[in-house]
Amino acid sequence: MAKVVSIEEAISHIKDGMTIMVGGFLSCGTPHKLVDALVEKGVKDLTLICNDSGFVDSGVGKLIVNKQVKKLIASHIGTNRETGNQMNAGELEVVLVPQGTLAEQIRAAGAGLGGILTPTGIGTVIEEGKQKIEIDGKEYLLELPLKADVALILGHTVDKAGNVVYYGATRNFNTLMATAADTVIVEAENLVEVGEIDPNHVVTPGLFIDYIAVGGDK
Amino acid sequence: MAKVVSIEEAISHIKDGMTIMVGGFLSCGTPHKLVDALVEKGVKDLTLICNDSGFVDSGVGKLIVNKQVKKLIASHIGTNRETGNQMNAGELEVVLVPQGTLAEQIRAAGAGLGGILTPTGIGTVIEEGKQKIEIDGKEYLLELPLKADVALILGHTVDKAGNVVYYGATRNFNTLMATAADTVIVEAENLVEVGEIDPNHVVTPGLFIDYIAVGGDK
Amino acid sequence: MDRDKIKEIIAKRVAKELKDGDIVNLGIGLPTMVANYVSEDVNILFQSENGFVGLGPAPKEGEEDPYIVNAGGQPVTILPGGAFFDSATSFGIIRGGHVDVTVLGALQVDEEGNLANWMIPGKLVPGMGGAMDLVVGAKKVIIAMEHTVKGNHKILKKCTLPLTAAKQVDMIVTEMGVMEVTDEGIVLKEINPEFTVEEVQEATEAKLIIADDLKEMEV
Amino acid sequence: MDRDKIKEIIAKRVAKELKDGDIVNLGIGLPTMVANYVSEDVNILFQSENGFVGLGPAPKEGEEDPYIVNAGGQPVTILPGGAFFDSATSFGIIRGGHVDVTVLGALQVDEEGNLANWMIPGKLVPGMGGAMDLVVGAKKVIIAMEHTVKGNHKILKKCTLPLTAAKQVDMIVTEMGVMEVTDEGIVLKEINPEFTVEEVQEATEAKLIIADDLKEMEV
Repeated sequence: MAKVVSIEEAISHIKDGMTIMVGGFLSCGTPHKLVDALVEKGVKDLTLICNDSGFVDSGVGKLIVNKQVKKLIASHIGTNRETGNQMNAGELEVVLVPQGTLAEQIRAAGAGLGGILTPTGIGTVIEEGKQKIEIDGKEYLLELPLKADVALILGHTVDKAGNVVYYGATRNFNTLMATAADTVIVEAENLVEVGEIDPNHVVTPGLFIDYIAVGGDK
Repeated sequence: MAKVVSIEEAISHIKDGMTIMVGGFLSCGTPHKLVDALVEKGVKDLTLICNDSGFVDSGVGKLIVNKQVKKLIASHIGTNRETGNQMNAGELEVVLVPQGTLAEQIRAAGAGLGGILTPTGIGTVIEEGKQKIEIDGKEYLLELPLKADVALILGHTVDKAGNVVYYGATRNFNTLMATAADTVIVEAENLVEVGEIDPNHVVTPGLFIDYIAVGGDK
Repeated sequence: MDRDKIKEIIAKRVAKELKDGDIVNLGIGLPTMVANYVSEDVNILFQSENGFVGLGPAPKEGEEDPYIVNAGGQPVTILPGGAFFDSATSFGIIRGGHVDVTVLGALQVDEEGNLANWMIPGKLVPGMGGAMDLVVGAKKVIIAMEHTVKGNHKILKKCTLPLTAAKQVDMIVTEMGVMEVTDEGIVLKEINPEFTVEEVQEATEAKLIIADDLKEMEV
Repeated sequence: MDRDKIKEIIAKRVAKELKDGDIVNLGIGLPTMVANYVSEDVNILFQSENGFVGLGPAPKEGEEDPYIVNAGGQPVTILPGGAFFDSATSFGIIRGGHVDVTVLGALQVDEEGNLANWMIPGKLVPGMGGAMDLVVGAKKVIIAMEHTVKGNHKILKKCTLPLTAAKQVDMIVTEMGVMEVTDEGIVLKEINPEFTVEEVQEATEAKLIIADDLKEMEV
């Protein structure tokens, strides 16, 4: 069950060499306080699963700049020149994944599916090394689940049972990552008492959350 | 774009021999006015996709009793003795599907996936006729998407743009079926103006809805 | 023992298996009774596969909400901190391993951990509902049932009815005792003092392994 | 023509392809400009793949909300009737065929309808973002781009760069004209009166099929 902790205690669960997922889309919906604390702590050799690699001065991009990431799985790296530089220098392994496929892979891990068939990537380099399956005369790629040791997500309003409500375009990968990691940490912009969130409005049920770290500010 | 119509006009889109999906779980979350109108109209030879076959006197069970269904795809038929009777008499074809698989098959159709791999049903009769795929030493069944011509769903609060908010345990298959049919009809218990639903609270975006039929009462 | 007493013994003993913080799904019938015997200092989050977590007790008469019902269609309540969701999310929770314990009834269970509880060919075909997903997905599968049915064995060497799932059962709780399914077979861990080991074996088709530290079942 | 004028011509012409009630996803850059030229009596629902539908115009200065941004990270607004959702839902909408039209730029497009717009090996590897899903999932794929780049062809017999998707492009709109991709090849349907058919062909590596009813491009 969800436990309210400090930002520091929350990120103490992230160790060198772990695979982490971080929510956000070009830094919108990224749990910035958790990421900043991780940068400060300097945990290294991380495998990072994220929609994109953010910016050199914002979001997960800081982890790249600080050379804490050895492998990145993302759909877009064009907004952070350091990602490309490290990739070209052979310092950072980058796996580019179509955004919709990345979403389904994370969802599949959280939902106990062994994989999903997508038409996305057929006829492109994305096919390489993957099983192709034909259904009713149409080809699909078999894409496998993506799990993590720890997921860091951002919640707009979070109750002490871990139920999360999001705001605006911040949901993106947060809802999915909340289901697909052994340990899930939500940075709560607003922490409220149990019972304050209408059960009809909950987007991520508290059962998925292990730690609630109080953030605040945008 | 969604259009507000009468119950009668809404069901005029359902013709003999069509495949229809109807939301609800033991009649909870079933669009009763739409189903009752369909019973009255007597459209026949339907393929019905639903969680269960309801009760003889409530929900989709009435369609069974009225012999309008030639094929049923569902996870449970134990609450409607007429379903078993017609099945045993060879009058009704019944395909039983594990509930979680049914949910994913409908979701897959709506999300453009060619199928999903599930561990559910491995080692049981559910395997029959299906492709088995081994991932990391574990066996999965490849389950294919399920689409319909028309989906009938129940919404608690619906705005005139078709955005739907649900109440209580009525979501069940409604959210999924809304994505997986050529024509989607929502029975609105409460119809409100555009702008009255907070975009952060919308569960089914209006883009999925073709017709809004005004219901009322539980 | 009368059947109400039998059910009470089983439900009480299963309740002791639930640990603070567990997410639990209870099947229809006897398993539902387990909720009544959970100790007050143990905080359990009950999941209802029709679409919510935070399942509370039945409402007072007159306060039923037709839209807040359990997977058996019975009026229930939702506790503060609960959440409603759709069937894809509900079974994502179940299949994804987010449910700690599921408690289900059985027609048959065998020494390999196979379970049959969804149909009797030619007689009763209610369908599997969510049972196949629950048994495959939950971290721990507990079968809660009467040890025999009309004098016939239910705990078998090999199930004869169509399976719900293969090799997924972890524990069997009956009015006679508590059994664990292991790679070696079914181990009798606790016995109801009203029965002898011989009586339990006689009521069981599978050959029981008697635990070295066989305990008295807390009833 | 200066580049602003070129972009305006392209965006204006693409806007005419959008029909009342369409659900449309516009790529970053030139495609985003299309929204500015949609006729007021045509009601379009714009989808933003980062997580909402009902994308409205940029907010007034000082009214930006950092949490309401488009897929390029620029502040935007959400119109009444819009809805926020997560990336699985967003790409379910896209992949599931619920988007009527997507408008994207291209590095290369060819006569089979292949598209390359996500990387130049050894030079530029921004990643595909949502483009691969959009091109595969949208009912109609319109490429909106300048006809050539630094005098080099972009409309080819066969793409040489890594593909975004195979055989998915339906229409190409440039400052020179409007082309449809058919099983027979690329058909020039409309031409900008500032150019001759010969000039358009010269700027195009693929052999153009000139429509019998070649029209003047409305610019």
